[in-house]
Amino acid sequence: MSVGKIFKFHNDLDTDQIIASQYLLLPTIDEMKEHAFESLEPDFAAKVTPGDFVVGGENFGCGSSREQAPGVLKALGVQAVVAKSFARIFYRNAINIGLPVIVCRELPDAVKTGDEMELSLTDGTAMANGKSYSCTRLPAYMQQILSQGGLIASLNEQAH
Amino acid sequence: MEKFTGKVWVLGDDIDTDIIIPTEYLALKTIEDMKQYGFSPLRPKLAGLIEKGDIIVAGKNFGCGSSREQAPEVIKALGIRCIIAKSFARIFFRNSINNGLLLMEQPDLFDHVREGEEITVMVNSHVSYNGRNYPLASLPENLVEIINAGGLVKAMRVRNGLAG
Amino acid sequence: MGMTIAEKIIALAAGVPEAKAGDIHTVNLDRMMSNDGTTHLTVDMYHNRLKDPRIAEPKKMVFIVDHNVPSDSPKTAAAQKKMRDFAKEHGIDFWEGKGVCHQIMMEHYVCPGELIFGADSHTCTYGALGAFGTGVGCTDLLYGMVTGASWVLVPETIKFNLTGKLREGVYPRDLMLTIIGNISASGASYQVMEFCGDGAKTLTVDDRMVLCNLAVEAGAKTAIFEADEIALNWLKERGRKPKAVFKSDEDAVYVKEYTFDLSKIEPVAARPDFVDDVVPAKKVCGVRIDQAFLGSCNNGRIGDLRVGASIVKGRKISDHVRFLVVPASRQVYLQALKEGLIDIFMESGAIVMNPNCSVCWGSCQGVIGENEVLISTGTRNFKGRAGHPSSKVYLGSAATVAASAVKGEICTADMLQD
Amino acid sequence: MGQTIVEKIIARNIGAGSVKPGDIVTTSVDRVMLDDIMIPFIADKFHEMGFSKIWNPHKAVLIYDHLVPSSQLDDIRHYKAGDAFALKYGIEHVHRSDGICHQLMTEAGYVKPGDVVFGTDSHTTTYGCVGAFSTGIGYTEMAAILGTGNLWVKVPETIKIIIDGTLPDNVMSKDVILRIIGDLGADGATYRALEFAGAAVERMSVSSRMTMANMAIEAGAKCAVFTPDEKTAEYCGIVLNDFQRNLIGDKDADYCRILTYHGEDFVPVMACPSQVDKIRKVSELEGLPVDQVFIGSCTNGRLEDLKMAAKVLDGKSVAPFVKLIVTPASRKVYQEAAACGAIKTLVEAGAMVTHPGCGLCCGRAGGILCDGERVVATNNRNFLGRMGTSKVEIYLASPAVAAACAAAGKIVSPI
Repeated sequence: MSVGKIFKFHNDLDTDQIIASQYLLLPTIDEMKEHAFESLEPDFAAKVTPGDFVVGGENFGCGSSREQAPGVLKALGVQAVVAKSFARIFYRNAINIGLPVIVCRELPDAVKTGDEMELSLTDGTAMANGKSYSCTRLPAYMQQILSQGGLIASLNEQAH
Repeated sequence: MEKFTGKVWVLGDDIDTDIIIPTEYLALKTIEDMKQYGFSPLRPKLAGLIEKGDIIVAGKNFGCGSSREQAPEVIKALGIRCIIAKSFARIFFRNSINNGLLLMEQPDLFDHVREGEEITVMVNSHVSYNGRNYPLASLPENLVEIINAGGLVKAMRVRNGLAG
Repeated sequence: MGMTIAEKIIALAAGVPEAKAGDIHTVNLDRMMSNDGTTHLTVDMYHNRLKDPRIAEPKKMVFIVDHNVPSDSPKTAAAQKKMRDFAKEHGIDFWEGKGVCHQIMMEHYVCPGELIFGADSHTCTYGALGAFGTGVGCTDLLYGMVTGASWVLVPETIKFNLTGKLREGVYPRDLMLTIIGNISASGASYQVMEFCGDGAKTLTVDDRMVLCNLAVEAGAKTAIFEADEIALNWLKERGRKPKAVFKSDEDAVYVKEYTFDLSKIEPVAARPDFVDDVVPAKKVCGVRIDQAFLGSCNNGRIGDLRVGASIVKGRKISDHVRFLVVPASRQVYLQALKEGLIDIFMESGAIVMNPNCSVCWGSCQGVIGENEVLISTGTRNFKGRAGHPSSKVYLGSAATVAASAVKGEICTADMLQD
Repeated sequence: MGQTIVEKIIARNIGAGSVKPGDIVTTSVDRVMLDDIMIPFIADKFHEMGFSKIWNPHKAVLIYDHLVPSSQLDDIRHYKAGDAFALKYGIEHVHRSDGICHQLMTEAGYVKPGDVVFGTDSHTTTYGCVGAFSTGIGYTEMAAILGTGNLWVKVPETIKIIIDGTLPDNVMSKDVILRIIGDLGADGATYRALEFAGAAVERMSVSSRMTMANMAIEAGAKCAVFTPDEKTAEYCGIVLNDFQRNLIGDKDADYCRILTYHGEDFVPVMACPSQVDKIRKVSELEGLPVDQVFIGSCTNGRLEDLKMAAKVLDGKSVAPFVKLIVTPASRKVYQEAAACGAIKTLVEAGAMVTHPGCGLCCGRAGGILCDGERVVATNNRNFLGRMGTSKVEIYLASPAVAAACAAAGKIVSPI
């Protein structure tokens, strides 16, 4: 995988901050994505480039079940979300739509917004600021969904 | 006597205030914020096309509907020099005069003029278009006073001893 | 080895004799609920991304329009229309403007022993009846709709042993906020919160809903009570029968145990912007408020309205406060109407809306402005949740919210003077 | 020579023996109504004009209704602007969530027969239901009134509309005014006053008259007036004085036009998209599917309207997949409708009953629709895009027709 910029967020980062309720009923994810992280980083959508990373602390993505949250990050080209821990619905949703979510205990405290990092999903390692960090590997079942490109892709596989 | 020439936008009968500026935009902070939505229910692109000095020609009952003064203000902010219609709804008429937006009634021009062409207006006298003159009536005296003062706000400022 | 209630429900749904924490099972879903927060996306994916679009069992599906009701924009209306048209075409149960989805599910569908997915995080509410309800995203919901099944990672269970009884003026909401403040917003991540003990017996089904509903605010996958006599009577009154009634085995494995003495619980409030920033309500008294909200799937039931009405009766809402009262469902509304509560709220100067999510979800109805403060019985107080990013939300009980609406600043009910 | 009602009101107001159409006179204003959409603009203009006090704060009424409950962040800015203005200049009559401005102005006793009243909303014509001269103005003129207490008016010509006989049971005053607007045209009464009289009008409740006065603006009228009678006195909680009792259009008054209708000739009608004067009989429109029904507004959100809707829907259900939204006109209406059981009947039938306010009628929230949807509504305007996109079809009707359509899921005549 390639090198990307880091956007770092706080502990207990909730889904309302990723995408606020008032945008959820917009017709498409593409229309919503402009508003990602609006309350915290109004320029996020303009600044993020495909391949960048979102890094969080504990309990990333807590709150609602809105799949629009991982959806807008994927639509903006975020390569992966790396956090110390994830809220479960966000985690599940991200895998279901094929957005890698990586648990890494040490990296988040060692990086800041603007730093660069690199991630290897197969090795389960991340590199940032010249240091290597090991990440928790996904259970095989989830790994499979992710590698198929998400849940719909796996559903369409079954339709063969 | 005032004389000017401008490009014409032709609108129909009963152009209501919800068409001129829909309610959903009325609570925007300024007229400048609102003006891009002018005429959007009827002609979404119109606001972007109007240029300073253009003239609206319309049919009967222009400005019917609500008392929203944002309607004439939006039209004025879009750069419209004046509106010539077969007739105007009364609240809109008052609001326009109070804001110094010139309105004139003319019964025949609407049936002949084509959008995009130019007309020349001689205020209180006539409109010239395609070689023909269409007569214009004079405004009542009390309205001329408000217009001469530069609108109601300025008239009140003078009354209150402030610079107009 | 023994199993917890949650493990038993999953085992039954998976058709296996035993399920234990950490296993991944394919389960048959008993029901799926989807609301207007995401259904338009599910419908789009159904039409545009599936090779073989089909619905396993339309009768398992329930669609509920509750988030933006009545609709506030053409875009909202279009999203809801998409949902309505799909329900009509496929024979899916469809509710619109009849209440908050979880309240409707509890009133009309949920049965003990069922495994239910809802495309809303507060689906964990259904544990109040001994069902396993959990929130999922719209892709998961779509998968479930197409196949009738899904995968579940069997969660560990935390035991919450409740003892004693809540004192007068202290409510289940105070209890649950206290628990969340105690274990933190991620204190039950991926886990089940199982409530049991003598204290649990003092709680009605409505009370239990308050506890289960907020479990997701501690990160839990779900929360659950044993379907005891109280739950089964409640179910019977509504003409439904359980799928299965489970108790946790004596030797079931719990990852952790907590004990909470209900008699020691005090009125509390969660401060902005985190649900686990819980302090005694007295500590935030005096904060000037602009709006108060009594409603939501957490606290918009008849008991909550009774508490609120008893406080505002004969009083007037403070001039500078907008007090929104939004019953959780049509049933709740009609009961409140019958008991004269609606009239009490109207007389006090409150704004009484039709049943819906209202400002709890914070997108349109009752949205609050720059630097404004809301005290709410809703589920969340995240930054900007109720409107402007600079606005603040405090969470409190129905009593605290109603008292604050009268006083114009946060206060507890006992501080109101006539 | 005789005088019309409006001429009598204006003449008395300016202390003249008589006035005639076309006269331009300066009135002393008895009451003004300021609404939430316009208040920030009024305040700005007031300050720009250099005023430092309101001529008589007691005569100003500030009402939040279009933006209640809030649905966008901008709404809050309007509340704050209103609160600040009221505090600074001593406006005591402030209603923050009590209902629609035009309902409150008469219901709460701010307007009496014979008054001259202006409001920053076009449906200010409503107060003619109690025999007041009232009309809508812009925010600049409102600012000028607040500073001076005066406003110039051109005395309007009057069109007299006589409705004799009795209306059929399934006809409401809404059907009457819609038909009249259809006959006059959307500009048929521009600059003019409408004066209603006749046996059918005398039999009408004040509420029914409000519906008609309210919609006069849809024919372009400056105002619409009814002669105050005992019903008016009771509604206003007053005993009529000689002047008020005498607000009758004289036989020899100079009317620019007189229309006479027979009550028995009226049938349920609708205004079709997207002009209020595009009137068709309901019987000619039957069968058109309906997605939503709205019962409410300053036109038809009163107790008798809700009772009528409840009567039609009693024991019935709103058709599947159809939304029925009921927005009472005021807090008082809501409470009375709850007390008499109308709210219960409506909710049991499947209605969503919202808090009193302008709701869907003003198009900011309260049930906005999308492309391809059709709504039957009891309010006053069906303009293009008023309730959502330009591709929403709005049919205006009486509460009886609207309720029947909700139950049927399509356009039908009330029984």
